[in-house]
Amino acid sequence: ATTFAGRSISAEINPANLPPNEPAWGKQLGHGVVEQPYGLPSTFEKQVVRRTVPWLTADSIASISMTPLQDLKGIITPNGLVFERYHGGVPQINPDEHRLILHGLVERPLIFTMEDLMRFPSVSEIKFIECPANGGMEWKGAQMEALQFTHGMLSCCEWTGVPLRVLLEEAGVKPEGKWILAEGADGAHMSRSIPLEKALEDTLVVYAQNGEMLRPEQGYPLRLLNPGWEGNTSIKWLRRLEVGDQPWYHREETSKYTDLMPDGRARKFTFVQETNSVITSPCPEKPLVKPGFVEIEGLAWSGRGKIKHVDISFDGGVSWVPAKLKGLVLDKALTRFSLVTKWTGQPWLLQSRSVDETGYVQPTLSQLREVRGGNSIYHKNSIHTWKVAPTGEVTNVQIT
Amino acid sequence: ATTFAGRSISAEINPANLPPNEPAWGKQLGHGVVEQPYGLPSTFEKQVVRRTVPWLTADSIASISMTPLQDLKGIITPNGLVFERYHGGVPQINPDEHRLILHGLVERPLIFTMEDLMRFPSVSEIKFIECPANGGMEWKGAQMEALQFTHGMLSCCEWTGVPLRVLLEEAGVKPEGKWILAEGADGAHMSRSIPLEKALEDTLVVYAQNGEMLRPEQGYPLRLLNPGWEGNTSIKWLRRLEVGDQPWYHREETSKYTDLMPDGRARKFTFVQETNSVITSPCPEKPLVKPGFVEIEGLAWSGRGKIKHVDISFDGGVSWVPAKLKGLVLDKALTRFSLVTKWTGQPWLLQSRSVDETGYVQPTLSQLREVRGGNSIYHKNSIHTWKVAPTGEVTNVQIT
Amino acid sequence: IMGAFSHAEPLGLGETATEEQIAGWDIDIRPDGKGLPEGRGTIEAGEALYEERCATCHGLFGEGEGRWPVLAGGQGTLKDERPTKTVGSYWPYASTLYDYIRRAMPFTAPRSLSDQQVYDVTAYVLYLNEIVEEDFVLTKESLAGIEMPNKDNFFVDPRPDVKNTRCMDKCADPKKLMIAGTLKGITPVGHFVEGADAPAASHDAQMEKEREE
Amino acid sequence: IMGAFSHAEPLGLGETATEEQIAGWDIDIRPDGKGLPEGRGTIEAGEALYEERCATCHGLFGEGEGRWPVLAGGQGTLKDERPTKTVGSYWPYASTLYDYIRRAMPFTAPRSLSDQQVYDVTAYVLYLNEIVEEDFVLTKESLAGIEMPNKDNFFVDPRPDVKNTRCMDKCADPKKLMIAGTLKGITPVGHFVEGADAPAASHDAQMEKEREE
Ligand code: HEC
Ligand code: HEC
Ligand SMILES: [Ca+2]
Ligand SMILES: [Ca+2]
Ligand SMILES: [Ca+2]
Ligand SMILES: [Ca+2]
Ligand SMILES: [Ca+2]
Ligand SMILES: [Ca+2]
Ligand SMILES: [Co+2]
Ligand SMILES: [Co+2]
Repeated sequence: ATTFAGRSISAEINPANLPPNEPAWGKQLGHGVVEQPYGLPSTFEKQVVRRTVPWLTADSIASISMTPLQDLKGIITPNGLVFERYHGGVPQINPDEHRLILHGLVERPLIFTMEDLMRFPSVSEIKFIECPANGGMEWKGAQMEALQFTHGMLSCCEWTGVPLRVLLEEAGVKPEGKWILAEGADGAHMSRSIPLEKALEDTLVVYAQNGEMLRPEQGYPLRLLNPGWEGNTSIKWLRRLEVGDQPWYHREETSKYTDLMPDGRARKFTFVQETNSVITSPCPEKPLVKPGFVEIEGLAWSGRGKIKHVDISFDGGVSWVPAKLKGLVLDKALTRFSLVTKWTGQPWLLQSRSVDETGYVQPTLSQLREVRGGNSIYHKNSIHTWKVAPTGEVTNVQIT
Repeated sequence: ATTFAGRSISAEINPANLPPNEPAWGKQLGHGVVEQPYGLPSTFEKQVVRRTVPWLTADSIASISMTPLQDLKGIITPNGLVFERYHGGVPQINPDEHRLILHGLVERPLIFTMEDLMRFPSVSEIKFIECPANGGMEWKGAQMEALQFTHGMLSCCEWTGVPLRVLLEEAGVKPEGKWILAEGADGAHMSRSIPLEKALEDTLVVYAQNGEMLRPEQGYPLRLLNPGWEGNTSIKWLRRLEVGDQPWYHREETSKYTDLMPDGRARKFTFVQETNSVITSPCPEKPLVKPGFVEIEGLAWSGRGKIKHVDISFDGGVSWVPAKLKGLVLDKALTRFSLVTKWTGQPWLLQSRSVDETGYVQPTLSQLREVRGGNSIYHKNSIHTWKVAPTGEVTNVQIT
Repeated sequence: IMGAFSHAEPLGLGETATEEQIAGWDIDIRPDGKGLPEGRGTIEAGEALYEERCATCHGLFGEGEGRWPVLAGGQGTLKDERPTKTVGSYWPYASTLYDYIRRAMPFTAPRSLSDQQVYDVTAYVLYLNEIVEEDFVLTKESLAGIEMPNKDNFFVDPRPDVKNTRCMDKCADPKKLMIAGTLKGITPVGHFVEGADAPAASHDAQMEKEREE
Repeated sequence: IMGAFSHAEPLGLGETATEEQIAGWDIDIRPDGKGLPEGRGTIEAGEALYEERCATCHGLFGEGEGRWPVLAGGQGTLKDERPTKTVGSYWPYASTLYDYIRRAMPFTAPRSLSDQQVYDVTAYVLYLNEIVEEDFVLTKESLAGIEMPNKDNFFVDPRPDVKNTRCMDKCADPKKLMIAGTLKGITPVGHFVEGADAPAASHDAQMEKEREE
């Protein structure tokens, strides 16, 4: 058995299981119900897992793993495959012992149990979460020969929780209140300053993802969700919200998550994930296997709202064709695009370019580099190029 | 530790983990990334599982398990909790050895590998699947003291696959073609006759659910999906589609899945799941715990399209108040409704009543029984009643 | 450079299925006999086979062992409080029996019978249901000719069959509401209420529970 | 019967958080010194503590061991090809250092230092960065007064900062496209291509791999 495109291709397909024969699984019974009270993927899908890039971080505890976008369909990321990012490992929190304190410039400081929070009227929204470092390894040059590593710090779930606005109303924000410090219960006690404006607009305090309680890696039992903003602001294992009159300038908004410019100055509070897109099929993990009909597919998203258009180029950005947006086109959610065409072995320089509802057009790499240089780490949302060889092989290249 | 509302309430909450103290998980590091390449729920969520009613079936292999609706949020059912229903157990199919044959009254009989099918332009749609026997234990009287058992043969996922219409176009249906036999590769070789009209309208041949490949229990690697129709028609482990000029009258559309009327005659091809709804909070597993503010929540769905209204009664159907539809309201998908109110210990006879976009109003139990008697097994979509006691306890009652 | 195109033409995915490939999987039978292979089923051969391969579950006379399905009897019960739906009392077509046994029975060894064996045992189950006589020979032709007792009693779904209205107030007389509670002791337990003699929520746990008692 | 009502009034969920409860968790520090507890940090006490609890990872002089973070040095490198961003070269406020050590360091034992110890070690890291002198005493008041070298070099996000247009044709000169390939050997492997000296896709597997080599 060799491996190809993420799946082992058994040199031996057993002809006894092919028609006209009755395959083995048609001649016997399978396992019964509740054999797996909580189900798992097929053992034939073992290769569909989160992966990390070990050289990025000193160890696995303050680290990141990526979602296998190359294997995903639709716009929902199944919970088992949502990318991981944390700074003190995944805490094992007893939800009965978890508390959220809301205090600072409020009329009534409050403390909530999980039960209290789940009694509030809930909202459920499909939103992407993206690490602002997504693609950040590629500021200076193409480094990663895999979609999972170039774009996999990205997931999209249906999140359920309470609008932070509702909790703030319950506590009564004083007129001087302008910023909110959100803090985690994990060993890193991750903290970020969130402008009150965002909190009142669409921030959620979330306890469920894709229908079930949050996964431990995503903040069980409670996290913040700042739709469209850099993932790092969506504090996991949320235990404290303090209202203040100015930002805190903590480590994660000074030392990290600031964007260093070529002139040595740095941008702060770079919250929004601007529109981005990538072709997910084909990609290095999913090369073209046969000439003929092919559906080019990919994902687009914007922290500023809905996706309006996606265009595709086959020639490295010289000419463009509009793609079709498929399925649901939701605010700050992954949006799938598609273009059907034919491939007869011609080389391609494949690109996608998204436009969001504000009219902002996903920039070229040259445009971004021109303003931001090569050391800003975060928010690299430039047009991405896959080179398709006449063999169908797909590699990661950069065009300037 | 006693159990209540589905979760063990540790008699001992450890005060060392409550503020002002730093809890144990804040003083140590948790596990690192990719410790679970494919993640799982928190160990504190062990009670959120599929369950079965053993006395319903002779054994667990031709049986059913139910989704824990009482614990779910939003409209997506996570893959691990999608209800199971099958007649020959769950086959373990090697996807490289799986084939779909499309033949009969077509111009070009075709055979597809999974790779072939996944090359077709895909569509992704959020749709519910419901077993037509959902609630069927309750035709003659209230039997089940749990939402999971009264309504849990119901799930809703984002499904990805190819419209059956596209495959039929590829093969070229002959003018005499009117019905399609769909058949599974499992030990039961489950088969159903589907009218060509439905196939051309919205039937999908599906290989993914909630972003990842189908779970074994849901037909890995391939199933049919007839949106809004009884789940049994959405043949799992799909291996064969034959186009014919008349239905086949197989076991699953004669002996089973026909609805026996009081006059001894039986309805056949009762495909549609008419609109239905149920209050999921409170429910027997999630009683009211404290007086005060309470959000009544529930799910509504219709096999004929979108949900238009849901009303709630607190007095067993004498008077009704409109509920709010929350979040996405999609065609043939679960739709969540909500009504915020106060509970001060008064007894309630809680009901929900849905109306779909065709104007059809969910019927009362008396209305259904009057026409259908008590032996039709399937399609019991009548208004359901929860009795809320002054203690907050919720029990299942029937009102006529 | 190749742009987008709309696919009115076939996409050319998949291969032509050969007659041989189809033949092996094309197992379905229709009421008109379409799909039936060659063969001759006799009650005698069917009886031997049935007793060896079917009776442990379905009972010597089709009466069903334990909770396994009943296959015979029940005629005239369809209007009863508890109808017995069997091949003889309920099924509209004999073809369904051949089809189902061929695709799914015996339960633990699906597709293990030859086409001839399916003829034999189908004939025998029909005989158990008093639909055919002892000397009946089941063939392609004779099967399609069998008239099942209940065949005329199926009709196409007439729903919507009830019409509720969206009444908002005074929709019922509160004094006349009849409220019936739940049967006790049959809801599976082990997860949200402690139950004495109620079943557990899985077959395995239930067997465990019964062993312990 | 209770109908629906809109909740302008507070819902009454949750309890009042007491001052005591808040005090234990209210660990944050702001640039203006808000949040700082009482204490006096000295370089001497800080040095001992740093060498015992911090130096294994961050190096005796804050230069970083292995791939653990560098804490000192790097001044004047922010415009370099490879800038070194440290407390001294990059951080705008000294308060951030106290806050971060208090909440997260030492890495393997967060929240194990007393407030006083955090003062000491914070003073020492500032000293390693040549921001304070050997005899400096770090207090509530003195900390807020420290001016960090890079403090004026942060500005609020000005994005959108680039303006692409939705050009559809002749958007670039095909002859001038510069195409650069991927660095070889650094993409983690073990799942879709066989790679010789590239890392594995998890830290554990990578350590395994290195042990084997
Ligand atoms: C190990 C037990 C077992 C054996 C042996 C067995 N069956 Fe069954 N049979 C079942 C079960 C279980 C079902 C119902 C399956 C389901 O629910 O889908 C069934 C269903 C049937 C049905 C359909 C009943 C209905 O009302 O729809 C027929 C007919 C049948 N069996 C015939 C046979 C014949 C003929 C044989 C022997 C060749 C046989 N069975 C052997 C367990 C068995
Ligand atoms: C076992 C290793 C280890 C030890 C011991 C340790 N640290 Fe750290 N330190 C780290 C890691 C890892 C990070 C980065 C964490 C992250 O990525 O979130 C870090 C980050 C820091 C930072 C922020 C660096 C930056 O540029 O943002 C400071 C300041 C710091 N440590 C100070 C200390 C002090 C003071 C001590 C002792 C009291 C200490 N550390 C002990 C591993 C260690
Ligand atoms: Ca709620
Ligand atoms: Ca496709
Ligand atoms: Ca056929
Ligand atoms: Ca017997
Ligand atoms: Ca504070
Ligand atoms: Ca050193
Ligand atoms: Co940023
Ligand atoms: Co039906």
